Amino acid sequence: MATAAIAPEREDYLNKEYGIRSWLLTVDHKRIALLYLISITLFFFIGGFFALLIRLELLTPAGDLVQADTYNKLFTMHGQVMVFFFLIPSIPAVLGNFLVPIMIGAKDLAFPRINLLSWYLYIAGGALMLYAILSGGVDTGWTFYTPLSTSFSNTHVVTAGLGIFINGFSSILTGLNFVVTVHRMRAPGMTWSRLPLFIWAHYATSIVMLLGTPVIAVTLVLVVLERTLHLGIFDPRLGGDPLLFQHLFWFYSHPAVYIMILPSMGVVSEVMACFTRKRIFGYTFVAMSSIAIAVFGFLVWAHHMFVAGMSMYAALVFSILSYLVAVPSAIKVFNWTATMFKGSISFDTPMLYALGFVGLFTIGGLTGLFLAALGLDVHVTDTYFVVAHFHYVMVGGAVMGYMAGMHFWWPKISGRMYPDSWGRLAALIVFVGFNLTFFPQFVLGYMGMPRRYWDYSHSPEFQVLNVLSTAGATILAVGYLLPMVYFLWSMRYGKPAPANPWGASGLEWMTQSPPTTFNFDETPQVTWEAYDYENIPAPVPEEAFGD
Amino acid sequence: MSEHSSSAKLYWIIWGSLIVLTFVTAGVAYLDLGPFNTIVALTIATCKALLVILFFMHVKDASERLTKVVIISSIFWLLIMLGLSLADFSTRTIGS
Amino acid sequence: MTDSHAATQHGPELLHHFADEEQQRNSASLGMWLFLGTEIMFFGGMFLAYLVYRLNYFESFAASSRSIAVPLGAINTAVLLCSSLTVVLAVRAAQMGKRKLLIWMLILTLIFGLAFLAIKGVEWHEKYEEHHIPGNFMGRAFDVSDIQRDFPKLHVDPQHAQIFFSLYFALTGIHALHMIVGVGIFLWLIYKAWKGDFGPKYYTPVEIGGLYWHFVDVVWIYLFPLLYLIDRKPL
Amino acid sequence: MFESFPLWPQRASTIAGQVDALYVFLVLLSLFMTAAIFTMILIFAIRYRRRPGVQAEQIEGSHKLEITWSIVPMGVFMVIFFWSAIIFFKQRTPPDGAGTVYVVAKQWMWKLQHEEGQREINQLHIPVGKDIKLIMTSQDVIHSFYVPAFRIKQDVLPGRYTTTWFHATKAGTYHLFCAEYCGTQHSGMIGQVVVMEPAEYQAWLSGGGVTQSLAQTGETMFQQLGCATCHRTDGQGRGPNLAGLYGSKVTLVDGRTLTADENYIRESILVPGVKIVSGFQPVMPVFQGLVTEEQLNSLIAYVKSLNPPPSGTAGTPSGVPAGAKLGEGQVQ
Repeated sequence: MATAAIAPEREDYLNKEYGIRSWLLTVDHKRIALLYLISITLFFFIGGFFALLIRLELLTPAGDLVQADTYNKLFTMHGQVMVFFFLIPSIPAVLGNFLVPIMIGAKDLAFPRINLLSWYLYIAGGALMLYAILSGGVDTGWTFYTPLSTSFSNTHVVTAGLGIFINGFSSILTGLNFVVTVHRMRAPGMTWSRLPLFIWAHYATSIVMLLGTPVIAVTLVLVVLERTLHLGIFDPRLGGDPLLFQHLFWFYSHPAVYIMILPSMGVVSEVMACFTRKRIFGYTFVAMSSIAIAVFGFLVWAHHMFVAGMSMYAALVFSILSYLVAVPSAIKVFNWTATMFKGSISFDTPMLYALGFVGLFTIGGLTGLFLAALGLDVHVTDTYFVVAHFHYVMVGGAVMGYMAGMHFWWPKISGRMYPDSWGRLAALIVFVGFNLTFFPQFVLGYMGMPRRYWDYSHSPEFQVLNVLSTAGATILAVGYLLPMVYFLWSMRYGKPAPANPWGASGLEWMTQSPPTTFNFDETPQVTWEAYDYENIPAPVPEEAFGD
Repeated sequence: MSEHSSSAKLYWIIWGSLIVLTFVTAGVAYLDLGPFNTIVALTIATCKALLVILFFMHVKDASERLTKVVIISSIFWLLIMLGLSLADFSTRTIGS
Repeated sequence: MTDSHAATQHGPELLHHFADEEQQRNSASLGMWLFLGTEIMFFGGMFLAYLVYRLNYFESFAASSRSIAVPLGAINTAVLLCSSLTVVLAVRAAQMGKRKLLIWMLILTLIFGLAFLAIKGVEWHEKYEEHHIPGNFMGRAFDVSDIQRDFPKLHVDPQHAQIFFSLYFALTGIHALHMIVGVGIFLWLIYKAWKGDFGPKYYTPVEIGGLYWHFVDVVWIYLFPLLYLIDRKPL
Repeated sequence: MFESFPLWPQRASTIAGQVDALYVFLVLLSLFMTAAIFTMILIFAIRYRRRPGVQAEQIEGSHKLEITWSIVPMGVFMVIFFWSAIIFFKQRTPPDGAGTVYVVAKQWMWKLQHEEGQREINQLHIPVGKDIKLIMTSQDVIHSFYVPAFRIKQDVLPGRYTTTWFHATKAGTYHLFCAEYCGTQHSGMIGQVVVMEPAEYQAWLSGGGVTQSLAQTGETMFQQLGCATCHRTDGQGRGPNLAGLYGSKVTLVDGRTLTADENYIRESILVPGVKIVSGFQPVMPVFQGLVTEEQLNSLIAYVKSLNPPPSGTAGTPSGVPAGAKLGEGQVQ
């Protein structure tokens, strides 16, 4: 097992050219995807490290691990790093960049150089964010609520704000690239109804990136201007209205959660279809529900502000619209479950993560109904209930989807197979650790423990649940470390991957693993419908797996 | 985009009407039209914007349907943001 | 600020990943229109702030807007409209392969753009003189006593006036920033036109640069009435 | 059954029961849906696991099924929406004649002023079985008044009043938390709401060594600041007559009409020029920065006390707190 399996020497995008220039100046969408993979993994572990410190602090009611303002900086930067530098770029920038061109039979994205610029903007934003973290951090909460962020905090709000502002343009340009590529560069025969659902999901995500991100860009510009020049736009003492900031902030930040979850839904649709050997149940409904989520996602933002002092009547409007946006998500979950009916299901690692996604996203979605219910939201908002809800959707949903995607396409990306038994073990650990971490927080939330509390010694009865949660967090951390280990291991020692190890349908499985720089020798002609699994032989088990 | 470039005369006419509309809107502002001042100013501005978009940006003659969809949806999204936010700001004094 | 005229190899050579000319040009224009969509939302955030505060503090907005000269604003709008005309004529010249006309039109656009920025500088300087810059910019504390004196009939609250001027400088400032980027693009277009890169078969960069410029003009078309002509009725 | 391992805080207000009923319904609905999805997945996983020689059967989908599992969730959601909207309306509309407590939130403490004049820090003593309306503002950043036992939460904004109300049903001491992140000691900005039997509350009231009710302090402030010179009760003054102002309809110079609530009175004191009552000149000086939040609360309590007291008790000129019927004993 430990001897390095020698991959047959064949030209592909990895061994085509070597050297730092070939990576830092590449315009090949696959190499840019790998650059993104490395940078977002770095930020994932920074954010994860902050999360562990927070959980350690909450092990005991009294604030005894770190000082109060250090704790405030920890949860602020945990939020900012995870949301802006991991969750939003993760699947679109890594799996999307790698796969969107290949899946539609194109040689590359529509604007390759803008794709590289998008990565450099991400790195510039990330550098500013790291500088803000290292030189003292930010203590305003990831939401930058005013007037705390504009006039009552003396931490690095301007640096972090500019970092996120620049990073916003990275996701705008990624979204722009995807929309133009899907419209303009589909291979002959690849009609809209033959597009893989992964592409539908990324098309919907790009709509949200394009139309939402500029609003937080301008909001952060106004916050930075207000902090430096003492204008009065959001400062009530100078006539401004803090609720205006919250409207502008959440107008982007709620659709941003759909940027995070829609790509994972695309991944799960692909994985579900492949490992049940079946066409996704109700393909058009699942595709249209991605677009519906992206569109309706823009109408519901003020359900984050029900108790913030907005008018009662507007709260009614946003609450009923929030229930409207829950329907497409429910449709997707039902369709995935129905896809398994009469399938021929095998439980490789990607399938385990996909099933985990469906389960946890169901709980995340259902608890969303608690928060959209006005009367209940008054009691549970800003408590650990809402923390548990969004972690179920983001960590249970988006990160599980990301893991499913990484394990499903790793053979195509690296040309190597990873050890599947380790993969399944890690999936199980992540599932158990996740539930142990975040399920107790639902109960904590309804008990009334407010979020962002450094010390809760006034209510020692919360400690039991917090200890469970911290225990879960450590298991989750182990679960996330394992894949990094065996992925790196597989780069060197993994069995060379065949072109189609899972017997999946899709143009990306018809090129070699890893693909050549221009993906296809000649542009493919598509004559089959999406997911025509009756014409694709299931993989013979022993030949497909590494160990 | 436009294979056949329409004659320069059309552009000069459009340009002329834009300049005229500019001085009209500046002039009308000094008249007292009660609540209609803002509405008139905005309609003139929208006419000017349409002239520029349709003729100068070749949206009317050469570009295909997708470009029109992108323009209309961007403007619609702006109206979503303005409209739904106003739902809060305008009704806030009623229910405190 | 970037834009998306990626297909600018020397000469009309087709980029490797496009199937044909048509696909390459349509992609560039679709990319630019999507970028302009994001710009609409970018300015939209400030327009929301403007709308909310104009509804709540109308009189202070009206009085502060009266302190800005309309003639200069109208001339500035006309200058920008002229630059839009020269851009359209430049695109037409490129399509018809008239290289000299193309270069002249691009230079004229540049001159009009710089003229706009100069007039904008004059207006801002005037605001600097009258202490109307919010906060205490370079030691000159914001103060609207002159506006209160000029328009006794309108209730001018210093804080609400400061919000107007904050939005005035934010909107016109970010618009001017977009103008500066536009000037940069047109300098580069002049250089490539002078090198003879554009012709009837390949003029995408001129067209894309033109779209961007027209968009910045359309934003000003709305800024002019919203900032200058809030309420000019005789009091 | 859950005493040692509670699943929800005590129910100590009228609204708590209704919120918990909706919560239990939603928990049951979620358990049912999660169980349904999990068992379906489990059954399909076992029944249709990959076996050699068995091909998957391609199913296109069924519009009928898709329509049903769109309409049915929408219907259930509408039920939840209306149910929760009713509760929300109750939570956001204080009943008339509720006793008032003025809350001033400051970076990392709660300051409370009773109508009878008592002032408290991080403590709120209230009688059981009485509607209490909280009129809250903040001196710096956004805070949030959260009492889990009453199931109420309302952000406290600087620069304006936000209100919430509750009707305590069980005596006891309950947690008071700040629920909106407000800086370093956000987790230290906590307190207690002490709900007492009416008799006990009376003892506490009179034991506090308090001389003046809030309205009386407001009246002295009203005189000191010279408000009385313009706002005369006989209506000849340059300012509008304030008797009966609170809650009445007011028409402004530019024709707009609005009801005079606390926010209107506050804005008219701090920045009078913004809303001038029709028929009056904008001559009132600006008091922004000259009056602290506590003084402002007392002025507003005084203006409210100028209203003819609700029918039943004999009206007396200003000075007697409007909440006279709060406790039988008169506070001297």
